[in-house]
Amino acid sequence: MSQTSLAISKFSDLANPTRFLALAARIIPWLAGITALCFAAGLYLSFATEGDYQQGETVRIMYIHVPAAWLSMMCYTIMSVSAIGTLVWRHPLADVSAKAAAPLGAAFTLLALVTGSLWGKPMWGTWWVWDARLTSVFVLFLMYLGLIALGRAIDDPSKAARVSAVLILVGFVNIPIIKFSVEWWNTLHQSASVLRLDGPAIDPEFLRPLFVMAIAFTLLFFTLHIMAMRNEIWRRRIAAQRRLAARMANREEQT
Amino acid sequence: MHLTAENLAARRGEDLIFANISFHLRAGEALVLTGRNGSGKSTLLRVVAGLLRPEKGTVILRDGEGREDRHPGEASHYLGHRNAMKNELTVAENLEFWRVFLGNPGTAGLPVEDAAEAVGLSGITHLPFGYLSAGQQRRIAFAKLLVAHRPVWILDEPTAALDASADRLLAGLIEAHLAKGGIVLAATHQPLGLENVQEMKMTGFAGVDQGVWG
Amino acid sequence: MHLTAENLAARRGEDLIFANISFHLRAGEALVLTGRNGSGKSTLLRVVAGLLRPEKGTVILRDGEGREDRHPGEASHYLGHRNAMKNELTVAENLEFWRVFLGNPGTAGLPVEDAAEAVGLSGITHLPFGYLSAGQQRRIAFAKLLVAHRPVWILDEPTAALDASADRLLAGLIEAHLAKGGIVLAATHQPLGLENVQEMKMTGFAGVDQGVWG
Amino acid sequence: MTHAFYVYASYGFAALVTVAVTLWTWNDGRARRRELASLEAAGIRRRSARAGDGQ
Amino acid sequence: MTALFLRDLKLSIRAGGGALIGVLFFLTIVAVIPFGVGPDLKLLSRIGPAIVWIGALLAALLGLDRLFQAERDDGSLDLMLMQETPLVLTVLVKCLAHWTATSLPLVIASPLLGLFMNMDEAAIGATMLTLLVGSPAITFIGAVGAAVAVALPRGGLLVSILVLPLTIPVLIFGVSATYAAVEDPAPFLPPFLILTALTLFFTVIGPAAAALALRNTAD
Amino acid sequence: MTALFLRDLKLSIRAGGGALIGVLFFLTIVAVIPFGVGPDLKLLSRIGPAIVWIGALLAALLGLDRLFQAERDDGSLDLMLMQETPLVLTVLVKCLAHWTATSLPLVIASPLLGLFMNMDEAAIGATMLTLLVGSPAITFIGAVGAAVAVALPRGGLLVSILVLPLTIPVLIFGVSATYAAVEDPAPFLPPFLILTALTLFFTVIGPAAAALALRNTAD
Ligand code: HEM
Ligand SMILES: Nc1ncnc2c1ncn2[C@@H]1O[C@H](COP(=O)(O)OP(=O)(O)OP(=O)(O)O)[C@@H](O)[C@H]1O
Ligand SMILES: Nc1ncnc2c1ncn2[C@@H]1O[C@H](COP(=O)(O)OP(=O)(O)OP(=O)(O)O)[C@@H](O)[C@H]1O
Ligand SMILES: [Mg+2]
Ligand SMILES: [Mg+2]
Repeated sequence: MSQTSLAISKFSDLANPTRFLALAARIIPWLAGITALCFAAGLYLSFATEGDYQQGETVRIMYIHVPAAWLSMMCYTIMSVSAIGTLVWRHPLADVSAKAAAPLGAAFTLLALVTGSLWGKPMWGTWWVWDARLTSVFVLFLMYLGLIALGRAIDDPSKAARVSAVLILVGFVNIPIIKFSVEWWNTLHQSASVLRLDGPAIDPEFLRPLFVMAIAFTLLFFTLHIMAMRNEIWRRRIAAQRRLAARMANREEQT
Repeated sequence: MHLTAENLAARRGEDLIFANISFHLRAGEALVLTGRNGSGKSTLLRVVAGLLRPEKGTVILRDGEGREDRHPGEASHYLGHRNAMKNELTVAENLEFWRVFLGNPGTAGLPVEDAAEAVGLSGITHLPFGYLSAGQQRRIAFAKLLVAHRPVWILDEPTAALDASADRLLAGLIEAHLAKGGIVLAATHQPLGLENVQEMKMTGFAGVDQGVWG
Repeated sequence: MHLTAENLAARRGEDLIFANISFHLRAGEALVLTGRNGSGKSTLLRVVAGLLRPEKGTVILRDGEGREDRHPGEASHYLGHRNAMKNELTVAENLEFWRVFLGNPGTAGLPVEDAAEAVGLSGITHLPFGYLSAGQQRRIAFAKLLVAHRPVWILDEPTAALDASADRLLAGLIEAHLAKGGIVLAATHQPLGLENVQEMKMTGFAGVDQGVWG
Repeated sequence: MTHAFYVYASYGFAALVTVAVTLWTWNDGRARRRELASLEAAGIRRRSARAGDGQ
Repeated sequence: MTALFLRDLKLSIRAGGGALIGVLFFLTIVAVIPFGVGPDLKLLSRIGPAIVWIGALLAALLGLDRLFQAERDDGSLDLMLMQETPLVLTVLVKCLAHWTATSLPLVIASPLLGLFMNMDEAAIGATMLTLLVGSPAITFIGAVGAAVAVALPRGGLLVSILVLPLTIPVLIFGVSATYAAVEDPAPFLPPFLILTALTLFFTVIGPAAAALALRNTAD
Repeated sequence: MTALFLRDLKLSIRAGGGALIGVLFFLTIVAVIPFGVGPDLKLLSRIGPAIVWIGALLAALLGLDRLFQAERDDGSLDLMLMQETPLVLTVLVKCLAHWTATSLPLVIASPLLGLFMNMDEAAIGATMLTLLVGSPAITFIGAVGAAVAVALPRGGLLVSILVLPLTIPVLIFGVSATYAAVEDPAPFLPPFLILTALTLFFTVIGPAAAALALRNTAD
């Protein structure tokens, strides 16, 4: 027993969750603080700026719709990178990262969908149309839910991680489709006007609050992601210790 | 040809099933695994066949010339608890499929009828596999080892459900394989009736592994 | 209680597997079937269990009072080659299901934990059944006979995949059942280690039956 | 409906979702920490912690 | 019998993460359709009920064919056949469990899908009602196919010929009852009553036929 | 490899109902839609290609979830994993066999359905051509889901949920190529070429991902 645990401790040096926990404990308060500040500034800016002459007040929806939409895609990208980490390097933190990100991604996608809908009613006169952009985002939402369900359906965590990783990677084809759907199909939706090769085509008046809000949302995402990863590590640690305790109890009974 | 396992450890779920298992088999040698139910015999065989990733350690098959080091999986036949046959196809169709699928053009195995003959079931190759009795199914699964040549045989309770005469038949086939320079690795609860084999007793449960999370 | 079979004949596909099989078992008696692979042991057991229609003959279970003549199927436990357990459910869930599903309100069986204890596997009832080793699965399948009471046990190779200690455990449980006035009908290739049993050797293939067409 | 309604509905929903996710993560963390503490109290220690004790 | 019901429910939930799966599946299908037909909302709302019904049919069929095969493969079927409880009852309970696990969530989620397909309230209500009443019939018909699949291991073709054509009347009356509720001239009650009658009919015939087939299993 | 192809073909015809189940399911869908749209022949012929495509998509899903699960259950998967032949190739061949058994009959039957839906010759030809080119992509995407299903105790709905969203691009280009062939302004070639590219893309990605998943689920 002692020699096996000795051998295994070598493994744990490879990818040390304990170090991650220490790091997380240090940076979470800072991240949370900065996030709150950014939100305060962003909210102030978004209500202080003028409305658009064309869209009126509703342009303010942009300041949450667009960051949420960006984050829904970024979150999936992060999950894909983690998936590569799981499959190629078998890094245990990679699968924790992917697992923790999925519910957050689902939340941000839901936010983008709902705010988009709320924006669509006054602008397009309908809550929902089945155009390429909207549907591909909806598909992204379904994929998040599917991945969460898959994670629950397989009870061996390492197997679940590897299988989900394969699916995450295959599903990545959806991200370019979302991004470029407005260019490939002519849709109702606005085409890219901020993240373009030739610079933003938006009035800086709107750009400023948009960027502050985007930063705030991104920081929020990272704060929550690190917290969720920490929770997941704790959860696995608890499971490991419970098992150990059960085995110890069995041993004592038998001897 | 040498089959070498060094310091193998494997895990099922979160428990370490065994640790520090090493063995070395030369051409013509056999290793029989024994041990209680749940002691990890099947697990070890699956690790050697490459179907389960070992937690630690390596398994290597060295060619006669000592030149090529490769994983034994590709050079092995694996006969598991399940027979790897389709109930809907006839015995002949099943065996023919494995003959073509497993066969290397160079080293051919027996034709299907001869293989069925060798396990004592030449008359019933036209029946769907699902119609056979438990012992007949097991024999046909064994015949699969004969239709394509592989130097290493990995057998998990090959004699389950077999009658005494089939036991002897199988022992004869295994001896013949060894005599031709093959290697056999078998797990069993009843003596296989082979002479001149190494034996290893598995004890099971090598300790709880906390993994990286503990 | 009497279990009587008279002039049984059964057919598989077009062939008559056996004919003119009769036996008579009183409470506390056991009959062990032996014979080559494919000789019809499983077929006979399935006929007695009512899962296969006999070509000819009858099987009757008479109550102690000789009053009620009924088919033994409903009063029997049948342990076939397959374990009748779901891989996805835990051992406890599987056993609990069969306990409720098979149980008559009147004659209760053991609680699940006690049954697992009786086959020597009390520690692992929380694991999904699919995670157990072949022998552990077989033991749990046997534990199913304990969770609900049935006077007749029909066992098809109960000791397949079991180690020696489990063999003895099972023999003990069967003896206990007989001692309580049960009836046991078992097919096997290895001696079960029971005392005081009748034995019947199946020979297989009683000849092609011309049926109504000949 | 006025445009303000859509704006406030959006901000309201965004606030709802972010707050809900944050609270959920936070609560999950607290529950885990409590479980760890109760395990610790039951005398089950981590390997590294035990090593630290000089065991 | 409750034990059997609960076990089957547990099995189908373990398999795939819960009742939500059925709903998710439906959502996915509905998300796929507009891509095919195009984003024309008028058209969508018109074919909406038909789509919802087809989705329900597909969801019920996926996995239904293994209802008894899975039991046979692990030997549980033998034990069920040996019991004193009438086999019809066992089959009925298994069907109900399957319906609860796969079709009921769809019925409950159908209003949501109606919204997606831009259907109005009356149509949504009618779809939900007809689904609730009609979907058990599909399960019961499917059970006969599943039982035949066990009895004839090589009867794959037969099963599909048996099941799909039989479901067509159910589908037709289900869909036409829904449309009758929306479009004025046609009365709602006659097709709806026929649908109810069909379901009742198959509730009796389905399990009985399935039990008969199981009893006559090849071995 | 031919041996594997033939075996899988034989199996799906003997056990799964093979060719007919897809065609029948297809027919069922086509039989029901007119009830939804009403007897408006113009409209029917307009949505015809879309319906045929959606039917093909759904029919391909039937039975796909057990592509590898059946192999796992009887132990054949173990032997396939051990071979020297790249696993990707094995997966590819199994997919091709599945496609031949379920989707090819649909392609062949599609002109018949086109007639039912009152489509004209150009539309029928275009539907058949796009189906022929596009349907393999669906099978290959489905194979990824089927490989993932090996890790699950049972397949069923979850697999379809994971797979369906990914098939949407195929559906979009398949349908739009068909419409482009019928309606003059839009050119046929660009969407058709994209469809071809998609199929080629998934022919590579699908089996590779499925093989990766299979390797990672083995225990
Ligand atoms: C439910 C409906 C909607 C969804 C799912 C949705 C989705 C998205 C997504 C995913 C993006 C990020 C695109 C990128 O980074 O290239 C985005 C950006 C954007 N959306 Fe929406 N949207 C919806 C409705 C609307 C509506 C109604 C409007 C306004 C009329 C709108 C205006 C914008 C604008 C201005 C951008 C920024 C484009 C850029 O600068 O790249 N969206 N939306
Ligand atoms: N449908 C069928 N058509 C023809 N023969 C069949 C059919 N089904 C079974 N058989 C044959 O019936 C015979 C009896 O099988 P059974 O399973 O009863 O044998 P057994 O004595 O239990 O053998 P084992 O010891 O191998 O379990 C076998 O020879 C088998 O090949
Ligand atoms: N996923 C899992 N989680 C926990 N334990 C598992 C898992 N899979 C297998 N096991 C355990 O692994 C142990 C080894 O099983 P294995 O099949 O190797 O035993 P065996 O020696 O072949 O036994 P038998 O003689 O019964 O065939 C068993 O105790 C089993 O319960
Ligand atoms: Mg074993
Ligand atoms: Mg037998």
